Amino acid sequence: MQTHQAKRVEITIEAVMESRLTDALKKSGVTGYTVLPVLGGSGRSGAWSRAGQISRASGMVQVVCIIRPDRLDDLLEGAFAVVERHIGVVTVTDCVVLRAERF
Amino acid sequence: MQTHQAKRVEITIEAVMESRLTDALKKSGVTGYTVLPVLGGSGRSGAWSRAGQISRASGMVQVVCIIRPDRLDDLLEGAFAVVERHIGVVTVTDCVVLRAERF
Amino acid sequence: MQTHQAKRVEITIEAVMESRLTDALKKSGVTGYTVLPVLGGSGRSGAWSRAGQISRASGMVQVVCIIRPDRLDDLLEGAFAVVERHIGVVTVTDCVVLRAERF
Amino acid sequence: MDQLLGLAAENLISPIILSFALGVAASLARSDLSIPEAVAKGMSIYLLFAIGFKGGVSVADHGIDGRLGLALLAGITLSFVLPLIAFALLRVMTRIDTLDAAAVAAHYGSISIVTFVAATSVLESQGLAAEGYMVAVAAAMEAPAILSALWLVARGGDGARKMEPNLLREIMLNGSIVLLVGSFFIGWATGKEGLADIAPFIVSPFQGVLCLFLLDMGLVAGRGLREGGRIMRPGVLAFGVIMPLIGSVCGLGFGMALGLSTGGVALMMVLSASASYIAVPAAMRVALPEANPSLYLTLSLGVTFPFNLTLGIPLYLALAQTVNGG
Amino acid sequence: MDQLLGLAAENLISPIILSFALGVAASLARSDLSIPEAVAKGMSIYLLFAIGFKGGVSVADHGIDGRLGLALLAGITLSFVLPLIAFALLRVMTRIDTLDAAAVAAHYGSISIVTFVAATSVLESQGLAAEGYMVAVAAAMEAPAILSALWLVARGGDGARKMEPNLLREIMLNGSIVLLVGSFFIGWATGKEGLADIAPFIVSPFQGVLCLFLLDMGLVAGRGLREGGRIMRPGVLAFGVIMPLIGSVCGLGFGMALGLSTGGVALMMVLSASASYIAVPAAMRVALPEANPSLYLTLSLGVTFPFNLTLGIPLYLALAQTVNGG
Amino acid sequence: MDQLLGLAAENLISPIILSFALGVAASLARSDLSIPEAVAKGMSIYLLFAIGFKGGVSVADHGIDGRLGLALLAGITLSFVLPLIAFALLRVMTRIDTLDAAAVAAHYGSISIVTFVAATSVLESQGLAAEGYMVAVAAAMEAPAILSALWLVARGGDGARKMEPNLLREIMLNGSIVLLVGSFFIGWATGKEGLADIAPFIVSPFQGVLCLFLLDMGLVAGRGLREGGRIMRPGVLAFGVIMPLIGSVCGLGFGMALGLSTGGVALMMVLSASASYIAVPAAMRVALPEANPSLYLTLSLGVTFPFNLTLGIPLYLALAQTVNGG
Ligand SMILES: Nc1ncnc2c1ncn2[C@@H]1O[C@H](COP(=O)(O)O)[C@@H](O)[C@H]1O
Ligand SMILES: Nc1ncnc2c1ncn2[C@@H]1O[C@H](COP(=O)(O)O)[C@@H](O)[C@H]1O
Ligand SMILES: Nc1ncnc2c1ncn2[C@@H]1O[C@H](COP(=O)(O)O)[C@@H](O)[C@H]1O
Ligand code: NA
Ligand code: NA
Ligand code: NA
Repeated sequence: MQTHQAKRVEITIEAVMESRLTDALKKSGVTGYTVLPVLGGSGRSGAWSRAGQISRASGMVQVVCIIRPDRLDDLLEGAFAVVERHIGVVTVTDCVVLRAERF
Repeated sequence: MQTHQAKRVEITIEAVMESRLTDALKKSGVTGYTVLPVLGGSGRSGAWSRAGQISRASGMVQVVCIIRPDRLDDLLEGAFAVVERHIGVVTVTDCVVLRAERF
Repeated sequence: MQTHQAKRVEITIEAVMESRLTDALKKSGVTGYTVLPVLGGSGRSGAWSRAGQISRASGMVQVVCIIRPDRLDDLLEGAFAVVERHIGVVTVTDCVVLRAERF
Repeated sequence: MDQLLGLAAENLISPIILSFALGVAASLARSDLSIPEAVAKGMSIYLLFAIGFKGGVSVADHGIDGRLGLALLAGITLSFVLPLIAFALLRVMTRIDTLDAAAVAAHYGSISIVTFVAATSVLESQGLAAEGYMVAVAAAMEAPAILSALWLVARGGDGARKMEPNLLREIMLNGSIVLLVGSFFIGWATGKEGLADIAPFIVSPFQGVLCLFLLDMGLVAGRGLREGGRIMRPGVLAFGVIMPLIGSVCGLGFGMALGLSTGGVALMMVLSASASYIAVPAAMRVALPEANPSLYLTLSLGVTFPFNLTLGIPLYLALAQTVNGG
Repeated sequence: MDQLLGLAAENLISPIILSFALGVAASLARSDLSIPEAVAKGMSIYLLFAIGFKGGVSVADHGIDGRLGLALLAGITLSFVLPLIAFALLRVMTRIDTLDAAAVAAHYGSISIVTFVAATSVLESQGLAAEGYMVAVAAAMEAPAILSALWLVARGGDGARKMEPNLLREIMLNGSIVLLVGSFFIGWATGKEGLADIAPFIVSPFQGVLCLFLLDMGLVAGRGLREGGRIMRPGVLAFGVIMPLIGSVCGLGFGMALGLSTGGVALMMVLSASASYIAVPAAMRVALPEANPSLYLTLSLGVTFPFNLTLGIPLYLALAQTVNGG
Repeated sequence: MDQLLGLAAENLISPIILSFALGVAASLARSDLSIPEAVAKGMSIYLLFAIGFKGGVSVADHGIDGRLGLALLAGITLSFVLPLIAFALLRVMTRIDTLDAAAVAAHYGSISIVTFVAATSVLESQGLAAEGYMVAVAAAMEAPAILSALWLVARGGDGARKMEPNLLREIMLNGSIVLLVGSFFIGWATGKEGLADIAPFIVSPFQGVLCLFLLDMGLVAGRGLREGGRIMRPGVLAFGVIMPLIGSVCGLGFGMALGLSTGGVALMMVLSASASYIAVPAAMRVALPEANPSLYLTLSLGVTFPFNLTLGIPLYLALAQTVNGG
């Protein structure tokens, strides 16, 4: 099948920052994104788990964004401005997509 | 450790289509797949979120399928027949796996 | 933006094994990991789904770990000791990260 | 008329309606108030189980009358026919295309069980009884409308489109139909004794659960209005109010012809007037994925549902009382 | 005998059993009806809390009698011994290998708290009292069977297999044991006054919640039967029915020896007859991952659980009444 | 004094407190007992809805008195001022830096609605009435403290830090405030009649739901203590106990000045003494992400919350009774 090069950006960030991040992504020109729930994790700021949480304060989500390679820098700059002061992880992977006209 | 080349196919699709997609995957010869929940997202057809959904109609899931590289074309053809008319995103990434005999 | 090479290891494993796996990861020197919920899946041991599960016995989770490439072998050895006798899938993908000092 | 206004006013300041209004207001104000998906689904399972069970107990109690079969037939007929009316109306009143019109029409042939539940509690507060088997009629009306819509599309020339395999089974055995019918039979089989066992669960707290459920529906409806508001052109909006009125009149006719009690006639009107927002949207995503979900969900959940909940139910009840006596 | 049949029939058409049957039927028919995992877990927490609390209150109320210690000991002994019987039976009746047989055996030594809860409500509807501390016995019986199974495997020559570190602590402190024992002590400490505060939550709606919970268990059991059906060979199936009978007889012996009330004897029988489907499967996945989960889950949840729920409980109760009087 | 001890003892062996203790114990013992996030959130929605609604009904019932406005003003003032006191105290008693101190201070100016709910049920069990509008005061006290904290940080020289856009709207319209205020108005509008409809849902099972909710809070608090225990230096720990006492005295002053009933004064004390663990932590993560969440969450949820729940509430009540009479 006809496939096209793209970048897959995955940003794990606190749930309270989700809408700020997605706003920044939209501003940087992405056409879409997907948000996955996160159950728990561990990092320099310790371990946490979603079980029994009643507060939004300590949960995280993972925002996945597929983009055309030439848009990567804009996206990373926009995302970084949001993520910078916050805990969280940003990874970028090469991938190929079907239906490139969507991105 | 001994690792082997493989392809990681990730398909984000409406929850109502999940069983149709996995049936198609099985028909195309995959030996397994994993389904992840999706909390929300945004694309050409607008933004949505799982909060408060009582209907299955608007939720999405992400189906992940690890396969031997030589099976990729079969899989994509099978998946595409299901995804074609529906909203959703398909990405393919190169990866390596342990225990290749499983795929 | 300044990015750095890294490896993204994704391990899909039974929920009952989660803490054993993350303990092994920590012992192998990882600085963090993220746990994603899994809704269902299918493999050689049949299909399962999270709907209506009252037992922890049959659920799975996906543990994602981003590491510096030179730590990969340690991690895989540690993880493999846990995963070996259990059902589950391990994949490794090349990726780039922001803020490499974190890993 | 006075009585109608009184009933409407009383209805409007009930905890149920105000909870719905709170949900709409919160989401229009972009509050982050939300009810977890699992809890919302849990409450809908509770409501379906309770309403089905109580319907079954009432049939066990009053004996089954010959009208059950006829009422089911009437419901199925309405569900098949109402989409045709809705479709014609949409083509006249709005500019939306065949596909979207058919998808919307399917929603109006089918039913909203929460509207039905809300109507039941208005009836109860008025001391009006209704045939217990009306929940079975509700279940029977869920699916046929989908077939009408698919036929409307097929007829429209898009002949290549064939019925998705499995879709029919999926529709007929969708969770809410199975639960409603199943608990109806359980209630029927166990009768008053069974009810006594579980009444503190399915009867006493029912109204309260309904409040929280409607709070959630308000949140979802408000979100839909916020995002789908732009596509709600005047013609579309008007359809969302006129179609339930037409539906209710059809329901009135069938209910009278069957000789149902006044409560039963009112419920038949409510079923005909209400629009699906669970079973049909899911079926449409499978069968007509190109149809626009914002359109049908916003219309059904954001326009017709609130209309029925606030003004429709008292109106249909008043009409049933006027025409049928009681 | 007549009385037994009457009791069985009455039991069979209760909302509880019919809800379970609805779940099985829905999932065999491949309906998409499902209860969200979080809601199912929430209901199980509710049931454990309520049953533990009520047991504690009953102990506070009737005073503790010297038999509590003996009853705990009896339970622990049964939990250690029953897997040995089950294992031997499996080796005779079926062809499954040592590992699978040990894993299955562990389930039958341990207990199913939902079966216990269902039996309690049958006792209540019959006006039969039972020792409140039976919930503590239930908690004590959860874990020992796992150790027996591990011993059976180790003995089988696979000597290299050493106990997973932490496993013992995990088993002893698994959520359901902690909740059951904890709420038992809370009920004991707060007594009737504590119960009065929360009775409208843990007593009145209990039966209704149990219905929805059993609906979910039916859905899960049905799914298991659909997928694990093939491995249910006749010998295995027969084991799933014979083993609870053997277990119940052992329970009868211990209960009589202890001089428990008729209700207490019946509950001891139910505990011995029932098979775990929460704690033990989780432990087996950690300790014996090569054993086949479809086998033990389908057997425990798809065969023995429904058998006990429908026929077993009335039978054990009738036996206890015959032998113990009352 | 005797009465105080009696009240404290009675409070300590209530199902509510013991459920919390069970949660703490289970998580310190590393049991895997846990309540699904969705269920915990569902229970908190239930509690907010019920407490808001009942407050509104009580206002509808007793009429609104001129003090409502003043009480709201008092609450807002307390919420603005208490963080300044807390901040000063932290700088004196501990070595934590400006940022962390400001973040902690915000929590102590704001309120914990569950502490408020627990106090309400102690009042009820003592037969003491309180002004229904205290729930509105609770809602009004949630947010101002956040602004004080941000001002403390800005003043501290970090001038570049500007208010996050949207944060103010997010804080004012956060889910718990909207639900509390919304259900308060619904209760007010529908009054006793509305309450009669849904009392079996929001009144009778309330205490029981509170038990399970506190079980979950205990689990979360215990987890926090296990992981955040190291940073709980003596000075910090002492602050977690002294600050609520100071807060309660401020609340006492305002309550007396307003001429509230004894119950009302006690609730004002409880609000001032309690520390937020939902709204403020979320706001801090957005506005002051560099502040350490383990510190403020462990302090608020692991130290101050249990202190208030066990000793604080009876103490504040006894004080209110001594000073105010009643
Ligand atoms: N190396 C890593 N791999 C995967 N996820 C990580 C990693 N480090 C941190 N995270 C995630 O990011 C969250 C915050 O990390 P930190 O900022 O290091 O406290 C953690 O709770 C994890 O969910
Ligand atoms: N560029 C993208 N990156 C990640 N997910 C996307 C992207 N575009 C669309 N999606 C996902 O696919 C869903 C449907 O997209 P669409 O068909 O564009 O409306 C969205 O709700 C997202 O969850
Ligand atoms: N090829 C695959 N791709 C993605 N996930 C898989 C694959 N094979 C197995 N899995 C996951 O691993 C679980 C156990 O697989 P197995 O050990 O083959 O039974 C399945 O339920 C899936 O969630
Ligand atoms: Na209709
Ligand atoms: Na047993
Ligand atoms: Na305070």
